[in-house]
Amino acid sequence: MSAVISPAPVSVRPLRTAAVVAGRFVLRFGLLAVLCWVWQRATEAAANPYFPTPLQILDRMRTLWFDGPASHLWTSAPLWTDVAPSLVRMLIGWLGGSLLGAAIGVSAGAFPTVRRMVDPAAQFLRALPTPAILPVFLIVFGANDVMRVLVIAFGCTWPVLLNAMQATGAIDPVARDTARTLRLGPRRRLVQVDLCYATPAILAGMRVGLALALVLMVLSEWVVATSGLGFFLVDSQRHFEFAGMWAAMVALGVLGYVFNTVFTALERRALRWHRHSRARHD
Amino acid sequence: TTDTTAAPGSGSGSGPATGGAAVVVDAPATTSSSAVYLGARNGEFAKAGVTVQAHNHTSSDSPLVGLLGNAYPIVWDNAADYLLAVQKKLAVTVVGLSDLGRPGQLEVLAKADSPIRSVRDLPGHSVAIPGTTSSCALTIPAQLRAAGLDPKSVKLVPVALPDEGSALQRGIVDTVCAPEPFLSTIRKTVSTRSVSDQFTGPLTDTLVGVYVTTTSYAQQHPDVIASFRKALAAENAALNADPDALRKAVPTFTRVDPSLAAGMKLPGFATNVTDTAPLQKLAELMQQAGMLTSTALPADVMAADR
Amino acid sequence: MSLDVLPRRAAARRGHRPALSTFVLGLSGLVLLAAAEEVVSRSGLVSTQYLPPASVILARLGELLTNAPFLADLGATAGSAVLGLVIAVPVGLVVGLVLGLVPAAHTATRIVVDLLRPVPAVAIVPLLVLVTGTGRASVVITIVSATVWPVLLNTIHGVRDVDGVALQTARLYGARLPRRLAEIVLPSAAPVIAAGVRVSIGLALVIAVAAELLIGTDSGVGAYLLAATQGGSHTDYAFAAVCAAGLLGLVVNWAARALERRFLPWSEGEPR
Amino acid sequence: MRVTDLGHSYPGLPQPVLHDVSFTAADGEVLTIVGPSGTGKSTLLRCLAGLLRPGHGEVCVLGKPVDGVPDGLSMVFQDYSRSLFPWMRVGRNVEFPLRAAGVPAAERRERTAESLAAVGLGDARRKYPWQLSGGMQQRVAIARALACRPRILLMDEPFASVDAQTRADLEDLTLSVRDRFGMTILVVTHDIDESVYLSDRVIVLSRPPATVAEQVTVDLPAPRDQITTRSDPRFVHLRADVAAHIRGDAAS
Amino acid sequence: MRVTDLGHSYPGLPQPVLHDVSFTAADGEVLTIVGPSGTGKSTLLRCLAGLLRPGHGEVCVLGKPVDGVPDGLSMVFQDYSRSLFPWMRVGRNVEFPLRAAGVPAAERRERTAESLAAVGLGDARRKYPWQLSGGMQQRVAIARALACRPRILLMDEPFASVDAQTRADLEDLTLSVRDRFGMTILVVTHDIDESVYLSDRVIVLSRPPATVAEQVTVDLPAPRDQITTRSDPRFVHLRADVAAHIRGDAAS
Ligand SMILES: Nc1ncnc2c1ncn2[C@@H]1O[C@H](COP(=O)(O)OP(=O)(O)OP(=O)(O)O)[C@@H](O)[C@H]1O
Ligand SMILES: Nc1ncnc2c1ncn2[C@@H]1O[C@H](COP(=O)(O)OP(=O)(O)OP(=O)(O)O)[C@@H](O)[C@H]1O
Ligand SMILES: [Mg+2]
Ligand SMILES: [Mg+2]
Repeated sequence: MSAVISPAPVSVRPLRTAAVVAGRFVLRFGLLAVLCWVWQRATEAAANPYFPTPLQILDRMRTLWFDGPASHLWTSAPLWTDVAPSLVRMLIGWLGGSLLGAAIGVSAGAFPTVRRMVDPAAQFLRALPTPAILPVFLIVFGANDVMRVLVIAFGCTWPVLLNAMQATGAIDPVARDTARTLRLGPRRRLVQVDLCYATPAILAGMRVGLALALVLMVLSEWVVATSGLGFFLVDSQRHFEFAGMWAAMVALGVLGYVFNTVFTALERRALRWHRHSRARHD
Repeated sequence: TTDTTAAPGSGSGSGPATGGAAVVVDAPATTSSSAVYLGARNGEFAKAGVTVQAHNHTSSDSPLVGLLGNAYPIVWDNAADYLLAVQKKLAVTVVGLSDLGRPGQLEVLAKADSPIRSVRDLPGHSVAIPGTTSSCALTIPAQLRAAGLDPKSVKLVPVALPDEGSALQRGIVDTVCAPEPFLSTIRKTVSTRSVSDQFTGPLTDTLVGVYVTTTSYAQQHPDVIASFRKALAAENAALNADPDALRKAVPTFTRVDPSLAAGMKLPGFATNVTDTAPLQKLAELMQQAGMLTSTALPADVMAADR
Repeated sequence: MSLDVLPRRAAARRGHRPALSTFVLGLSGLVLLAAAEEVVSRSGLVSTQYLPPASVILARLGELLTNAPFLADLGATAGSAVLGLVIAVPVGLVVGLVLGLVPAAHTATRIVVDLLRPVPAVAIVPLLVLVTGTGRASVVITIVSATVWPVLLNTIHGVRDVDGVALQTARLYGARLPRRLAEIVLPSAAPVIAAGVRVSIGLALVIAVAAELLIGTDSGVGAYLLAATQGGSHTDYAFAAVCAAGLLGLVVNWAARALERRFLPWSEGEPR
Repeated sequence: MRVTDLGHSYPGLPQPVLHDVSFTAADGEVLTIVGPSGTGKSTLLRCLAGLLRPGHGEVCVLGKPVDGVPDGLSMVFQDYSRSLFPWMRVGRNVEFPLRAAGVPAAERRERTAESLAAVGLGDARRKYPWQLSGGMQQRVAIARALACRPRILLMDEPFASVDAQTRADLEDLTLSVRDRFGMTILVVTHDIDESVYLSDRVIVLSRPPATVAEQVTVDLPAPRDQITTRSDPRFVHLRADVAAHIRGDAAS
Repeated sequence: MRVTDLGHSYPGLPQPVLHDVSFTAADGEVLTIVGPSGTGKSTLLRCLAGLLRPGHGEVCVLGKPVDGVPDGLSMVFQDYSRSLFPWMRVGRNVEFPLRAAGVPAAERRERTAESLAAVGLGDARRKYPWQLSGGMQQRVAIARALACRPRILLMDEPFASVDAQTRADLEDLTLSVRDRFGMTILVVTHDIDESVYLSDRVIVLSRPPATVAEQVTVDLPAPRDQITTRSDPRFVHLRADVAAHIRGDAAS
């Protein structure tokens, strides 16, 4: 099976030499290294307490989260009690919101009536300022994990919904007619044709949503919270613990990077068909 | 409600621009910063030789951010917030003391049908506080300690002030700690009982607010500091002298309804605005609450003038 | 010119889906939403003071929408959002084009982009205030830092998604890069990019108000909200202001969609 | 199947595409439709399949007026490459309608394998459509339509992209499935020989607005054979007849 | 144009698709390529057009080895519907290569109109490709290739979707543009008659791995004509010859 569809262009390439590998490494990490160096220099020069140097931030991150015993892989308790639950909430909210967005988006793209009904309400909800409607979530759902997950899901829905709606609406008419003549039930057509057709766009929306989910995770922990990465961020800021605040921001960046990398890998696998069928013979 | 629909911010600052660039003071439009709002209006500052204009600080961020970003030369800041910043070596210094806590100004409320009746009943329950550096975060542990209870036995939950009422009614928290005018608003909507009055007993006259500037501004403008202090002291004294006049004036620069303002509990205002003793006392409270590691105030806590 | 099919096609579409029923259907969705809110509000969960029912909010909304100072605030927020978008969309578009077309550029910047993306725009507000003060600039920068990503990512996706046969055809016919970009890549990616822009539009309004709230600006819906909640109990007005922001989003999106239909008629697929 | 007075216009065209097209097809009949490029053959097929609501007239399939895709109907699209789902392997593409119809797994597998083998793609099951040549894709589309064993099969230029030999094989396959399952088959084709060879009746469409210019009944003996049938003098005569109808019309 | 030892494999296929394909085409020659479906004709054309880097061997066009798309080359894709740009009207689609080449506006318009008229679509200029029938789209693709007056024209089953009459017209059009502009033309086709009628030489590809099984030189007199040429006894003979090569190979 893997023999039939191994990614086409790669295997034809000559063996990568060490130089090529090194070159790619530099390409991949060069900019980051340069920026880090500039950052270090600039913050050293500015000596502004609001802007600690990257090294100070790293050190703070170490003492915060990687101060534990070797038996716990050097991770310290706050990592598991503060950060991990935040991330679990974030992932659940992101997945839930994306699913919801895909479901509504695909249905709306496939059935114009649904679209005309859902669209204005969706556009309205989408533009409601999150911090201002957090209290509503708070009142309705209470100050618990469910509320925070819902806030995240609420925000992640829109990019997926809009992308899915666009893609499903623009489905190849021949493919749609084919689906109709194959007499698929509406559910099968929706799931196995429209949804599949929209997957690339949905995944692109989910990628936007992934970063948004981290942001919303932080926001959701600004209300009635006493733990979590978001709470830690504002609390550090309130206590003028700038290294801690920056540590939280860097942690968010790193987490976003990790999630995105994993997501990209999964996406590449899932969309192999798409790349090949679109790019055909290049 | 009509005043709510008016453009916000527009009613905030109103100093007569009597020549020279105005010193814009960023201060929330509450009774705490009455001195600036009223002093700017009645010419007290101009008389002392400095044109002051009050700017309504509405952000939930510390006013020190705007100060350090050079958006405003002088800001009103929560005194605890200021001391935290000083400990973190931010280059800020006090221009003058602002207001002091008085009974009835800050209370802990529980629902009327709640079993919580006094500080003694608090352990094991949660209290909504407006922020982790607010006066509530200091006075609640202090009262618990005074009652021989473990301060850690009460869960302090930060809740934005406008949301405290709904959080209490919805049962998200067991009690709320709020200042005026929010106290009155909550009492109007939710049937509550007072659990404790924060600024009583030894906590009366706890320092609440200070006017802060950056050390560099203080060095460059000692004359402004001096004039500001002079006017502040005079204005504070005037405020203390005629509380009813203040109650009348409150609706003119805050969003508090006149009906509410008429019965409002007012803070005290520091007359010796360069006194370090209230700061020292606050630092001790903060150390007990675990917010500060040392009670030592830096030598230049008060900006030098002239 | 009489054979110009575009307007006719639009007319056919309208004939097929009458504008009236579109309006009625859309309105019914909104009404359903309002009804749900009304039920929650009146369920006794909390006092209607804290969560006013939709009927009350609507009445207040009516008041606000005829109130000049509030409209000025709404305008200020919309202005910041538009300004932010005017910066973010071209930046996202151009950078997205480069990253979508030049794999090396994408590889080189990927880590940095992925690291920056999840940093919450609202968390950098205090830092921004330190550097750029409490004015409109901080709001706009916050908006830009948040809205550039959907455009950027959708552009990359759209550019990579151009049909290989179409692109090869263009190459075959000797079209050089600028022409391939302008006539093949952009039109083909345009619907996807437009979807990204619409995500950004909504986000811009959300972030504008959030930033105003955090910065404590002197004008804008955020400032209005702060003022309404500061003195105590004007939640009905606060909710009405929030809804006004939502309505603004609805209107802006409707305009964006109209523009899209006008300029990207192929974006909703070929007609059936 | 009965088509009565079918008419259709696309918005923006000055004249209708189809105009009063009427014909019937008996059960088990093979009809071919020929006519100039762009006359409305695909449009006609889409109306028959219930994909397009005709502006005028009526289509009855199995006694019922068509409103939506009728049961037991399959179609091979002219644009075959776009009608295969790129995310499914060939086997799944073929199997897909069977799953939707709830055919049990074992039978599904068997029918898929059988119809792929019938179009000469027995070993392409595990490939993706985009790994196949144009002609192979077209044959997958045919295999998919056959695997459903429809009662009515519509094919729009189904053998356009395959070589002569394969084409002949597919023609014979078409006739054999008709015999085996008693399907009613409509084939649009541009190949006049093919139209005669395959069908019981050739429907000649005129230039747009298309009407049925002529129906040529093909009375060639039943088990047809590529060599003997095509060399039958009646075949040659019919071919000329159809060509004349197409051309004659083109000249008018 | 010279093709030497061309070989290509797609990853995942057990055997190469093309294997040592070699032939040459003189300037102004018309070559047709025939062979079974899925043998590698389209792959070969893509290699010639520089769209696919062959795994092995070399293609020289106008004396230079191909690396990227050579200048003065046009191609009609088998997948014509995907190769038209749906966001451009037909006229703009045809004009596109001319704009790219910097042809002045007046000449562009004229050449567009001319080549659209040549394929019988003179009045389709302001339509969008998706408003056309399959055969019309295919003709737009041909018109586009012709409008740029390439020195080398590759066409992949270019007349598969048009009716017999139009097909004959397009065949004659092909020959006339060759005469008028001296183009070198390579046509992939499945129609044996067409391959003989059109070309100076027929290249027969074998089953995969495809090699050149045979090159049949067509020595029919120069101004060809649908009626006289096709009834020429040499034509009948050549046709049988090519068919035998394809079949003979198919049998082996
Ligand atoms: N979506 C559409 N909008 C407008 N006109 C259309 C549309 N689809 C087809 N037409 C027009 O209708 C006519 C008939 O198209 P149709 O596809 O039915 O032709 P056809 O007989 O199948 O041709 P071919 O043999 O070339 O496939 C053509 O002139 C075409 O331009
Ligand atoms: N992208 C691809 N990946 C893997 N295999 C491919 C790919 N493209 C083509 N093939 C295989 O290469 C072979 C030749 O394909 P090609 O399209 O060149 O055939 P062809 O001669 O043009 O056939 P047809 O006459 O049916 O168009 C086929 O067996 C096909 O399965
Ligand atoms: Mg057709
Ligand atoms: Mg091919």
